[in-house]
Amino acid sequence: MSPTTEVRESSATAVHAPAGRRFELARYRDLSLVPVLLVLGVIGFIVSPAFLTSDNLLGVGQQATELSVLVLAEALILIAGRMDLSLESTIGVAPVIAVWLVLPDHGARFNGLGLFPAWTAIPLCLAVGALIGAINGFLILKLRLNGFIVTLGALTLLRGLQVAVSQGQSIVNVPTSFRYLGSASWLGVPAAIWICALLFLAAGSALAWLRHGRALYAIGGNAEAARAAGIRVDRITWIVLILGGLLAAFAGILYTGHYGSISADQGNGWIFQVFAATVIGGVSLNGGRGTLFGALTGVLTLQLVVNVMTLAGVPPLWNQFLNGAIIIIALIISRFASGEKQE
Amino acid sequence: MSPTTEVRESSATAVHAPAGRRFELARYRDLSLVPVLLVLGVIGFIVSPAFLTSDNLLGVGQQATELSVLVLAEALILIAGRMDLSLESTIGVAPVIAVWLVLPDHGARFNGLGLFPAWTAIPLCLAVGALIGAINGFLILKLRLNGFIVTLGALTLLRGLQVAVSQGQSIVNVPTSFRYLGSASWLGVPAAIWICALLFLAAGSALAWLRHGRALYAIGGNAEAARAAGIRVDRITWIVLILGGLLAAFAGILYTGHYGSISADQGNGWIFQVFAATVIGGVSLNGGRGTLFGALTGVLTLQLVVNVMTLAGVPPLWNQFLNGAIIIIALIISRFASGEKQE
Amino acid sequence: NRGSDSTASGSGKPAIGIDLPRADSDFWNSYAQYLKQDASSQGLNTLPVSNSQNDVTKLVANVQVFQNTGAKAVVMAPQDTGAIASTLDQLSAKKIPVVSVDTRPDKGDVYMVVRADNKAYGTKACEFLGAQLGGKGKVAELQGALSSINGRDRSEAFAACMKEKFPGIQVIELATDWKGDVASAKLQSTLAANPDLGGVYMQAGGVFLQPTLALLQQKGLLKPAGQPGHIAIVSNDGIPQEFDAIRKGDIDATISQPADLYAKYALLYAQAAAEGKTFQPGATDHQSTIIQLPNGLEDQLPAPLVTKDNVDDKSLWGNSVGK
Amino acid sequence: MADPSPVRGPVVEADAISKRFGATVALSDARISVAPGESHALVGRNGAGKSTLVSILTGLQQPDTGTLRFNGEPAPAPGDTDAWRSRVACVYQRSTIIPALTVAENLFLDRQSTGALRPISWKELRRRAGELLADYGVEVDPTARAEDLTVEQRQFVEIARALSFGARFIILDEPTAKLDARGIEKLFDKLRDLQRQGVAFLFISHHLQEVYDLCSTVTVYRDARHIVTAPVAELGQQALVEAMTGERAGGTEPRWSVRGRTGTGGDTLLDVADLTLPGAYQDFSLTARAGEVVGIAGAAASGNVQLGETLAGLHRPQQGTVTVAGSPVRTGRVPAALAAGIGFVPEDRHIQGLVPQRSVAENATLTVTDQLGPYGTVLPSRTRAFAQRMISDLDIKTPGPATPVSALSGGNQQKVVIARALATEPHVLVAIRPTNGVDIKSKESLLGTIREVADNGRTALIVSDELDDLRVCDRVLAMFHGRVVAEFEHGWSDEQLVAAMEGMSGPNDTKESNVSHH
Ligand SMILES: Nc1ncnc2c1ncn2[C@@H]1O[C@H](COP(=O)(O)OP(=O)(O)OP(=O)(O)O)[C@@H](O)[C@H]1O
Ligand SMILES: Nc1ncnc2c1ncn2[C@@H]1O[C@H](COP(=O)(O)OP(=O)(O)OP(=O)(O)O)[C@@H](O)[C@H]1O
Ligand SMILES: [Mg+2]
Ligand SMILES: [Mg+2]
Repeated sequence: MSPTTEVRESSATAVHAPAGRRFELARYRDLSLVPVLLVLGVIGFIVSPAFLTSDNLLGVGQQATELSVLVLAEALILIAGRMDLSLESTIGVAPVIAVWLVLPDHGARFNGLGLFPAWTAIPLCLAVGALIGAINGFLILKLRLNGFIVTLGALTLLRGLQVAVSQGQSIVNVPTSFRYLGSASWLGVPAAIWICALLFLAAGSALAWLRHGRALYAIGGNAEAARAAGIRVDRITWIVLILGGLLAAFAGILYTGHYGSISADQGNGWIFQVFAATVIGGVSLNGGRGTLFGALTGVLTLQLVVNVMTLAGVPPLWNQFLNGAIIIIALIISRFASGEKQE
Repeated sequence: MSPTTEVRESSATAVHAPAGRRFELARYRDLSLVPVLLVLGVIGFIVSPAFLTSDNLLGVGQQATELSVLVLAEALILIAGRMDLSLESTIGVAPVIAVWLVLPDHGARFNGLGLFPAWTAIPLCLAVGALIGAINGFLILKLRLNGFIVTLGALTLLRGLQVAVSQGQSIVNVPTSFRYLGSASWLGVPAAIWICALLFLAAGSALAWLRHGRALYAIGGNAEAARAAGIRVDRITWIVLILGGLLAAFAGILYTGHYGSISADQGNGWIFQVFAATVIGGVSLNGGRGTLFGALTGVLTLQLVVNVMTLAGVPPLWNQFLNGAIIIIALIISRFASGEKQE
Repeated sequence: NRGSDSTASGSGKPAIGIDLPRADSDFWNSYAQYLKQDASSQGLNTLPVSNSQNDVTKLVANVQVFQNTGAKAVVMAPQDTGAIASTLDQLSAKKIPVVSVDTRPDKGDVYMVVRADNKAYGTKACEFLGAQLGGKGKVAELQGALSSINGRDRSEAFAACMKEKFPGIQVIELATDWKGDVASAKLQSTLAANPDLGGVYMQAGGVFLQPTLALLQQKGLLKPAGQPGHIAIVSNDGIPQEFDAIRKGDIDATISQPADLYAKYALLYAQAAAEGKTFQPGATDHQSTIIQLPNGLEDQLPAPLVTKDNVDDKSLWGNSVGK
Repeated sequence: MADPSPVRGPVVEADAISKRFGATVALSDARISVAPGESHALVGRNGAGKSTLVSILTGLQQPDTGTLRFNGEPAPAPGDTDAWRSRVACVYQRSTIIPALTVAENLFLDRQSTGALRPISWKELRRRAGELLADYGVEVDPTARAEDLTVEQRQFVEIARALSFGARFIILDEPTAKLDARGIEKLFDKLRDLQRQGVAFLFISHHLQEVYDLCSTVTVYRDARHIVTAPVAELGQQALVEAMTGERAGGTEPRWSVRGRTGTGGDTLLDVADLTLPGAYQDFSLTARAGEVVGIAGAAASGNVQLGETLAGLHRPQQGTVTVAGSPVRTGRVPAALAAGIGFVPEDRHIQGLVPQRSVAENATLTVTDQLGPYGTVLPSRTRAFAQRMISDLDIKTPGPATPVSALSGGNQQKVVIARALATEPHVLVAIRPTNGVDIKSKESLLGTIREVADNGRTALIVSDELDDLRVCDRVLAMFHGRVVAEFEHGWSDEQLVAAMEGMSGPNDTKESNVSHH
């Protein structure tokens, strides 16, 4: 109940020294979860000597890969000022459709249509993801429907589509090419970790050093102004939504390889985690702010929490409670570490 | 001197008459789902003669009660420009805690603490709901945390709390007073329907004709302007959040009576439906727009869809797909019926 | 440096990692309690029990922790039978045997599957209901989630048996996503359209029992068994609430899914596995048979049909739990 | 004045342009032609279609009909932003600053690097930004985030950006609305500099004096139509106003008359003592009587706006008291200020003034919902009646009380804000820049309204840096860096007041009496 407005306090102080300091702080906003990660590391180290083994840490890393690809997609979309809830269904439905198009139409527990050769499974899966993004983009940008509800509808619809196509089964007999990326190891480290790191690096660099990457911040910050500056707002937004669908489909490929089958509820309920990770990592829900590095720390925080809780042997009944509590605590720390209100 | 004034949507008035007409249209925005309801009614009538029986319609009505109380709560919160995702957990955890405080500490399958007499179960439950709303309000308004993520964290935390307190069980031995409202019938119509109608009527009237109700629209529409006009923005927002928690707890009471026990995942996953119903009913996610009548039509639409699909015998595999499709279709209809972009 | 704290609860026995599939259902909580009792009464060395909240990715993460903390055997209940495949491969590469409870993984080596046959549940329910209705009428089936293997097995067996043995009975399938309120809503619609509904098959008593009883009560359709207008109800799980309902005549039967035996034999096989024992297909000493699977063995535990006649049988786990 | 070195026709020539938004006609058969090197003014009342023309000339929107040529060539294709930018640069009326980005990036948005695939060199960008800003004498750190800048600094960033494209034709849509006197001077110096280099301007402003100061040709629009184009020298101020309003101006004298301090002998209504808000203003004291209009003049960082907001209860001062009609007011609370009888017209109607999607009636009665029915109810009939009275009292042009306020023109929106402030029948009306962005006709009537408040035995405070606003005041306090530096009686000269606002305590003029309270 603050009676006094806090509007434009800063505009009263016309000086640049404080502006400079504000800026320094703001740069560290992306690092605000680093202390949380350190604390988790220390706790992990205390509760179990197994924590700091490369086995354990690589395990945590690989478990984080699929979620982090989704978080990458959502972070890009959020930075551009939009939202996509349907990613959590795309991660499941895109592989199912691809495999359904590819698998032979007889002889196995799950039969497909056999329309395409097996090696096309990955490109098809990515294409399906991109198509989903494109359709969402059409509904949001052309028909001007509310993006939150469109993608919420899409979330339900696509999950339904997956159930309908797969008849609710997990699909085990997927083509080997489809399974490779999620299960291979390169130089002793899961391939998925390398790929994820590469994706974050590439996208992070694009956001930091390329004009079209910077355009996302401009669009998310003030779409009208971006348009006035000559940025093709709708086109770029559309591309970002398509890219989001594509990344989600790619996460689906990693998931399939990692867990050995296309599971019937692959990604179900993940969108909450995706949002939690992205936002505690410092990406703004209102667009135009945040970095991929921050988002990555968000994923790692959530994943480490699960790991540490398991190592510590938290009573199963209290698992979920602690999960929620930690989201809120991380949010509080990130708010005070960055010193910024989150509205 | 707004640094980032957004584009204003509504049209302007070089010529006066057209603006008048636009405005008339805008008033019907709340009615934009009425054609959808009519179409559903016709389809229902065609697919089954049982559709238009009072048995069936009262059944649909009663099934809608708990969801519609949550929608009422969410609509109030959205109109005031906020969001609360944790309502879906409040509906479960508030009854569990109340019953746990009340039930005797021995002799039954689920033992409580026996701290209070049985008749206090309802007041306790409402108090717990209000307390949850108050805590959310504290985190959002005092600590200035992002409301979406705070209540997302609370959603997980509260569900976890329910699991921990109830030890994952459904609680069957609830006090009879607690079960009455959800199971009784008054004048041949389930009591819950009467109560819901009354709640919507009361809240709708308050929004239309009471100072503090009208203030919600001002706060949601432009909180700064409301503050400058002497409205106690934070206090009223806080009250609305508390009221939201209280209503969710009340929905929990109706639910318990209706389904005969406090089930372990009471309300789990409902928040998607709550948002879908509220937004296709014309309440804006950005605050300041929408009516409770519209929100009610949103709930009824979703509920009738399920009813008609069941009566039509839609293959279970396609149920979820159709559910999603119908959300999107209703959204499109509501967008073109109201003629307004939804952003 | 594996196994550094594997002797936490001591006695030099090999460490067993146990993952619970979920904490929010009566059945699985009973299972968890039996596990705890049995483990401590037998002085087993269990790692901290984890809970994968019905999410296979959490299960995999937890299993990885078991691996890293020196588990010599793992007990799990993968609710997603496909997505556990690569984890099973990994465990078998590390020579850690797996006991899978309740579900049979589609792929990957398992030491032993401990479960009752879900197809048998469906068939038993069908046979009982068909007999009750005399081979004609309408039956509503409250299914689980379509993506659940157990639910699907029950549905398929129920449908197949009805088609074959009781072609005169019309089955109305209602998908509920294991949600009581959805079940209630759909059952209500179905009752409006089919006032002559003669029976209900609930695939999970823990979820559907109370909502169904409350609905029938409200509609005045809850007549004790034997009276005209009684709707025959067969449930599944064997939790105490179902037994109460059978005693009162509200429902007719349930299939007791043996939570106690699940826990008991899961631990027994895990311990045996860790000690390097092996088993052969064939009859066992506890009224069950071990059968050979492509990827391991399966001990098919008995899942008795419980009716008014045997509801007070002390050996049913639902009669001994919780009190 | 202009040096028409005819290259290939006018830098821009728009003909028969029409544009509708739904049923609203924004432009109807309008035209404009700007010769090379010419500085061309475009004036018209609020909603005349000026900004719409701007968005068409800059390629943001396409006209429904009409032709557009640059330097005699057809306009580029709609999506070809690079081609548009090479022909025309623009300072838009709405801010196009992106708050979360740095100043440097805002300056070079979408041209941070030379190619889409070439990485941005941030060091280089900072250097260029620093140079550009130094060119305008704006002392801003290029790495500061734009949201941390003052409104004026932000406006200069916009201006610097637009001018830095090197276009030969530049549009400025009300660029001075957000600048104080010194800022305007700085801008004009720069523009004259560019003028000398042969750059052509299209300049939009509601300050007609600026038109006369800067421009050689003027075009008037009214009701979406082109009315007249003429050299400014041939069009007197009165004729210009007539062309804008379509009415014969009733003489140059405004409707109101200012009596000066001596003419007001009423009781003391407002007494402010030693008010201090750290970082904004210090030790402010003031006594105002019934019937008096007091001006609080001051440039951007003078603290006068914060002072006004403090009186309205938006800030809690560190020390000092406010007394209205003899009773002390609890500071820092809007409801307390309202109850004590302080009415408030906020600085920016878009931010603090209006709830855009709600109706005129609702906005106008937002402060008095407690008076519109018994037991906390708000009766629609009374709301409508109340609003209807306000609409006729203040002459608000709206189809009806139920129209959403966002559908009104800027001037009429501002009147709704004033209606809201007057609804409580305040003893003291605090109005911050009450005529901001409002056309000359509306400005006159708004100021008349404020004058009327005082004439009816109440007090008004006008917080502004616009001399036109301050002319209705019986006396004016000038603030600089948070302190009152001078007080002027009615009849001050522009130069003195401007000098005082800029902190130069001017030559000892008889009318200046240094900080004399009571
Ligand atoms: N995007 C839009 N949608 C609908 N109507 C619009 C839009 N833009 C402008 N208008 C209408 O077009 C007319 C002209 O508006 P414009 O902004 O061009 O006026 P203006 O001359 O710039 O006014 P001002 O002096 O207040 O800036 C107005 O009546 C306005 O309501
Ligand atoms: N995108 C738009 N859609 C609908 N109406 C608009 C739009 N943009 C502007 N208008 C309307 O155009 C009119 C003038 O717009 P403009 O933005 O120029 O306001 P204004 O009168 O100049 O006020 P200000 O100076 O505060 O911006 C107003 O009635 C406004 O509501
Ligand atoms: Mg304009
Ligand atoms: Mg304007």
